[in-house]
Amino acid sequence: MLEIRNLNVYYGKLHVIWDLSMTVGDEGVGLFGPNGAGKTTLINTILGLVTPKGGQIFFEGRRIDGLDTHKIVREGIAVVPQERELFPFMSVKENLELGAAFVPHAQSRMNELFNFVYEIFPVLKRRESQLAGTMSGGEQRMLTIGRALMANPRLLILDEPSVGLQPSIVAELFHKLKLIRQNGVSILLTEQNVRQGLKAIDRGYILENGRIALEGTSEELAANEHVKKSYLGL
Amino acid sequence: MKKLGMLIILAVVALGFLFPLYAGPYPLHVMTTVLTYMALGLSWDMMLRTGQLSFGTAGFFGLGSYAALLTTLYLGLNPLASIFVGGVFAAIVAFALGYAILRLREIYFAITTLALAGVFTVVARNLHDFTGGPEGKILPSAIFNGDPTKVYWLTFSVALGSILVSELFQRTRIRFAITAIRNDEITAKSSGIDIFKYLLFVFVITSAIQGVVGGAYAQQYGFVSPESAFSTNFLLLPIAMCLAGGIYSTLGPVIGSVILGVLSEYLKLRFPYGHLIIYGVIIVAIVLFMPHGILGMLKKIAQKTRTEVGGNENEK
Amino acid sequence: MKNEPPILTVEKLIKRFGGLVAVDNLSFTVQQGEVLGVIGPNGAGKTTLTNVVSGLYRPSEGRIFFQGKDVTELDAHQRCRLGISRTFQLMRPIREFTILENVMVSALFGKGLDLKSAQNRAREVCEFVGLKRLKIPIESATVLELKKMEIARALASGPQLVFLDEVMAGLNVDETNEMIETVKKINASGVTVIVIEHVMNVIKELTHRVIVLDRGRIIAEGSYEEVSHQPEVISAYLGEEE
Amino acid sequence: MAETKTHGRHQFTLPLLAIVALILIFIFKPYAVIYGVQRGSLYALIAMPLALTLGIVGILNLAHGDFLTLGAYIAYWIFNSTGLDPLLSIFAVAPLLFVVGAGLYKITVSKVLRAPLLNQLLLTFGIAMILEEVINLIWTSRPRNVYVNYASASASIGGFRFGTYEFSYLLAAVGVLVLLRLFLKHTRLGKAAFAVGQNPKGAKIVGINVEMIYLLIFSISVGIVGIAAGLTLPRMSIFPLFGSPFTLKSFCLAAMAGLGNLTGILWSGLALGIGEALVQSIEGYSGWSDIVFFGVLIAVITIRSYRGSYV
Amino acid sequence: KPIKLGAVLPLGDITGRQAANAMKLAVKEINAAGGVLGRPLELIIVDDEMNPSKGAAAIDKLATIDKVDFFIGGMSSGVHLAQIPILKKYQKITVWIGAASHLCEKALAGADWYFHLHPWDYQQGAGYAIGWKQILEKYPQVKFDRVFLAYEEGAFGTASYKAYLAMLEQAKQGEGPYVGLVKEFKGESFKSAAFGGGDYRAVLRLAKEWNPDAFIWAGYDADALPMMAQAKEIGFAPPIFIGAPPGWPADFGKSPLSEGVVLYGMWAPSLNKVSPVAEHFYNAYVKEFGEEPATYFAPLGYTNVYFLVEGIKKAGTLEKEALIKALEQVEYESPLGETLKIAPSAVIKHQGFTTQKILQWQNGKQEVIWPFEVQTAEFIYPFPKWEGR
Ligand SMILES: Nc1ncnc2c1ncn2[C@@H]1O[C@H](COP(=O)(O)OP(=O)(O)OP(=O)(O)O)[C@@H](O)[C@H]1O
Ligand SMILES: Nc1ncnc2c1ncn2[C@@H]1O[C@H](COP(=O)(O)OP(=O)(O)OP(=O)(O)O)[C@@H](O)[C@H]1O
Ligand SMILES: [Mg+2]
Ligand SMILES: [Mg+2]
Repeated sequence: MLEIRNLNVYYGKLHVIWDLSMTVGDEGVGLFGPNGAGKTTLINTILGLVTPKGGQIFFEGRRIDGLDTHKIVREGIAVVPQERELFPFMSVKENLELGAAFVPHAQSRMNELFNFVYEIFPVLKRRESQLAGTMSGGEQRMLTIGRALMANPRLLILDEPSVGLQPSIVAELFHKLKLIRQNGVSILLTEQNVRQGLKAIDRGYILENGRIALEGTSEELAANEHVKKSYLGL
Repeated sequence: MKKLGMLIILAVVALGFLFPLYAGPYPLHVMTTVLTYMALGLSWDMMLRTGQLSFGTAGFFGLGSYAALLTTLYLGLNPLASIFVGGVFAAIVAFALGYAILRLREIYFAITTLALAGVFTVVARNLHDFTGGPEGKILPSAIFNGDPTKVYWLTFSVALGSILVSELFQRTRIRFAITAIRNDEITAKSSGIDIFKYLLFVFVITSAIQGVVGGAYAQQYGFVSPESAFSTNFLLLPIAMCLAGGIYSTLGPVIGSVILGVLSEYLKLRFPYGHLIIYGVIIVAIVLFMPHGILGMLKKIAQKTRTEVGGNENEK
Repeated sequence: MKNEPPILTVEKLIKRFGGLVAVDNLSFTVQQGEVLGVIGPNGAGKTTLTNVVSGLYRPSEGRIFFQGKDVTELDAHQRCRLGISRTFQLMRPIREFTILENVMVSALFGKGLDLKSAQNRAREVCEFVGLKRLKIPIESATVLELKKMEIARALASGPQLVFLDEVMAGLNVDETNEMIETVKKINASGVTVIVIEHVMNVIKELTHRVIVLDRGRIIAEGSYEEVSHQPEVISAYLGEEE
Repeated sequence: MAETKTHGRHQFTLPLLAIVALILIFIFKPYAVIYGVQRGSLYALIAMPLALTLGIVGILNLAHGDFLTLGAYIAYWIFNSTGLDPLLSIFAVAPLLFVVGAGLYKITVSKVLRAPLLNQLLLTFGIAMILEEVINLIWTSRPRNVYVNYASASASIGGFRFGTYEFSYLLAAVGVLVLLRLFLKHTRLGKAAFAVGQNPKGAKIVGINVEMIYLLIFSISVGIVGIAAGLTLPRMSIFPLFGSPFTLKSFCLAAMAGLGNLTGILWSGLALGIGEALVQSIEGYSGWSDIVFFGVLIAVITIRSYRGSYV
Repeated sequence: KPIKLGAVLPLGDITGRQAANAMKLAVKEINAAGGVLGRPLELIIVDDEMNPSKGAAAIDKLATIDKVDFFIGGMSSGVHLAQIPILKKYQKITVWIGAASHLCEKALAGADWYFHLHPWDYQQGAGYAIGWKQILEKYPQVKFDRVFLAYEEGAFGTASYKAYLAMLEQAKQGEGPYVGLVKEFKGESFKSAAFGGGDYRAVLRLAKEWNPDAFIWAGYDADALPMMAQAKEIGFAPPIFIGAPPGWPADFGKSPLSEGVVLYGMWAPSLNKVSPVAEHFYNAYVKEFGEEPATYFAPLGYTNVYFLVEGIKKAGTLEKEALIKALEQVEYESPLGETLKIAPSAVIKHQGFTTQKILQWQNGKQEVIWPFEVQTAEFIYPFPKWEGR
């Protein structure tokens, strides 16, 4: 579904992603790593928000690096960005609507998608008309996730979605992600809460200093000593 | 390195100060105008550093003009002293208005300052007996009897003063306060900065500078009228010069005013018809090709050469 | 500890946003030197409480006393200078400044130091929280560095009371542990700390006492062990699993 | 809940007060109301597109009024070379200005959007200068006019005799307002424009072509100015600086209405227009009319800031 | 070695541009005829951009860089006020065709090297009085008792309002040109279209209610046609409708609303019919530049050069004292339809023209009504009704 080949990304002179190759098939893939490893940068590059210096990115066989972000998104990739990127002066409902409005295969299913999102995050339904900018930190996070789900994506990218969510909702979120996964949506997930994250994915990469340090199924990763020590705190 | 910098600065100041000795009246005159815009530009930039886009420059300039000229006219005040009065008057008005308008932000602040300048103009135009109405008032003679050298030195001192104030803003805690306010007022507040106090302070200081510049200008020609004192030239040109030179710095407005000021004069002589078109094109080109102003571009070049020089040293 | 007068007293605090009551008639005290945890569901009013106490919002009703002094009418910068400081859940660095300069701002104005001493203090505080790259621009700082910077800024003003609003959200295990140690050190230096977190480990490790908020009201109070077993807390907040 | 209530009360009291004031003015100075409404609508018509670019593209367009000048000269040129009625020429001028806007956007504006804010100020300052001077070079500073007899037509109702032409400004302003609102509120593109105005990056992420929206909004704005240009030509003299005072007026209206509030611009325009006309009609004090304009503006902006100061 | 003339004009404005053209024309003609004192003329023009400090710097530039022998040119009073201190510094012979404000005159008191060709603002007012008195004699049906003045609120309009007030005050004392002419006077200001105004209906309504014999508006060329259109709109057609802008818009004559409008000016193309110099100038200008001279600053600019050259010829030297003497004696038959002679004004010693002409738009053209020596058409009175226009 998504294939990245020999990707190199720089910020000015700073080399952030080093010759990285990875794939996301019809599965859930985790991307773990310490702060500053380059996870967000990688996601931004996939989305065309950052231009790579070298390498290729394919989505469903089509090359997408070099395309404008909006085109990539319309191809069927939705994202939950780390920095939220909501429309602060629009209502919750409008924010959600916009998630679907510009994606061809989501527009027609708007109602259905609304119900789906409201079911996961009932608070969004209750706050339909509140301005997004006035929501609490966690509520905004939910809204961001909801907005991405509204796009009815084939690949859902989530950049640390659990940050700021209350424990019960985190658990539920990963549970729901698993269901979404089972409905045929591929998932690329970065997460600091590795323990929970592993539950929602099939396979994962450990990204350190812009390079892939480790790769394996979620079971393999959970059993790996390095992962245990640095990421699970065991 | 630092000493060398100091020396260069001193040399430039000395060169500027001694300009009348080696330049003829015409360059002198052009430079006097440039210095006027330089001081205005600096004052505008200082306000901008707090994040507040002010369109009141011409307004306070005009207030200063009127205050200076009228005190000389009616009270017989010494012209030099009257220029000071111009600054004080502008500062007082700014202080009083500041309480009402400094809670405004962004375009609301900008437009309100613009509107205030409009109010000043209407008042100046309609108080016929006191201000001379639309025709304005004229003094029997210009300051220093129009001696261009002394007028230059006067304007030079005003500009130099503005530079010093601007540097003071850059080198003291004021810089931290106003940069923080510009970036994020909530963070600034929470870090203990009294936002209103600083805004008021900067507003009053910059208005005072504008008032002094206005006073000096009025005395230079011994004449004041609403059209000349509140002309949008004194609003838009300094802004353009600052933006072209590079904002949030002392050097930017200085460079911008000198380059654009001299350039416009040169173009005028070179192309009597349509020189303003070329001027406009150059301004557009500056925006497109030097997004951080002339200063930003110079810095970039300097950085490049420095690393190249550094590289050579390493090779040795 | 119990005999000393409380450092913070909140009395019948109400904060409304239009029809929504974010903080609902809240009263509690914080003792000098304690680490208080504030937890509760998303939207419970934790950040709003922080905003009201630190002076960013005026309360709709109620009073706030800090070290026995009524500070309800004071502005945020005045409260900062008195010794209340806070971090921001949605981080708000000053983008044009380096990390060090960001921290200096609060040393300069919160603590009222001159440039030189402010710089020294900022360096000290940065070192204290474990910041290494002090002169980098904000855009190249990592989330961890930004979080640390938030803490450093809160400390540089020399506070008596700090609110740490989700400073450990989004950190991995190692980083969280490091941060917990930092907070312990802060507390050990005599600063009263109010921790807001959704990561229960942190709450468990750090706090002496926990307040659980829901819809702006306290639904439980006590040690972490106590509250975490209360059914209301489990159903409203923790969920079945933990 | 409480908020919506107080909000609702404000929403009724203000217009109510305004209507009472209007009736009073109408009784004492009926012509001031007519003239004020006519002029005010023109202000609003020209200010709306400016507010649109300001709110969505984030550009403080100092060349706004000069597009009006340009449009008027194009209409003038069309009139002189083909004899086409200036009102009909709107159908050519508005699309032409739309294209001009698009071209300028592509060549210049799009390049500044990524640069530091305020650079657009300098850019549009330069553009304004070029436009003014090119027009001056081609047509000289000498004013031009187009005479059509309907522009000075008048009607009488019960002893009132008033000009009818300038009501076209009101029609156009209301028309443009309604269309813009329909566009912004009820079309996908309009919503996208809203979103882009608030968070361009977020807009990209949801699949909005931000560049295209900017281009569209900027060009539409310039195009609307073309409508105003065609409407004013039969009624006003045009000269190279003809449009530039409208730039300032438009900023004022946009600020008075509050960013993003197009309907407010119409109200503000009418209020200021009537205020101006009122003072103009007071014998011996007409010179003070500008002070009403600025005074009302300052008052509204500051009062609003007090109301919204604490959350 | 050429004799150098340094001109300062606003080249971006039609007045300045055409004045500059006319000066070039005059210099070309004179040089073609062999120059003056055997030396060619050289004309150096600097744009003042209508900006006081630029205008002042231009004088410095001409004096020190170009080392000109004389200063000529001029338009705006505001610019000139800034130039006067500089001119005083050099004390070169200066012949000025612009700057009508009495404030300039005041600032020039005692400057004997200064020659001002354009009538001062107060002189214009006085001149009209003379004209109207003669018209009243010739056309007894004309009435000029109640006069309403609508003036633009800037310096230009206000100056003429104040001038009227002062002269009417004088007249009450039984002095000055207005004795016995205007019995009642009323003035009201408006905002000129040139500065973003352009709504005259309030003023026009006031005037209509007051019902004057003559209605005068003192504004700019941009006000001309909208003023007529709005007068028509409210149905205001006074017996005499006078416009007193410094210039007229390009298309004014094409509009039927222009018919019968009286105007004040120093020159009109119709003078060609009665003045050979005017005709020569007009044809030469059109031939040289492919456009019509549209403002009276064109013939004034032409006059500016010729006047100076006549003086030099008469003096036979460039020596200042002698030349001043010579200029005082010059009688130049100008394309403005009158002979230019220097005489003292209220303040300065060397004033040229003192009156403007009274003209009238007829069939899209400006016809001279007064002075009768150069009259080109009969006076249409009263102002034709609006119906059918
Ligand atoms: N705009 C930028 N300019 C310069 N450097 C940047 C920029 N954005 C990120 N970096 C640097 O690139 C590196 C990778 O950052 P990135 O945000 O991709 O990491 P991450 O793995 O997502 O970490 P986090 O957990 O903090 O989100 C970091 O060292 C950061 O300092
Ligand atoms: N300015 C505002 N206008 C309207 N409602 C607001 C505003 N600020 C906060 N709220 C609402 O008040 C409630 C409390 O918000 P607050 O940010 O205090 O929650 P929180 O406890 O910090 O939640 P989180 O854990 O998600 O950060 C939320 O429901 C939020 O939507
Ligand atoms: Mg990241
Ligand atoms: Mg919160």
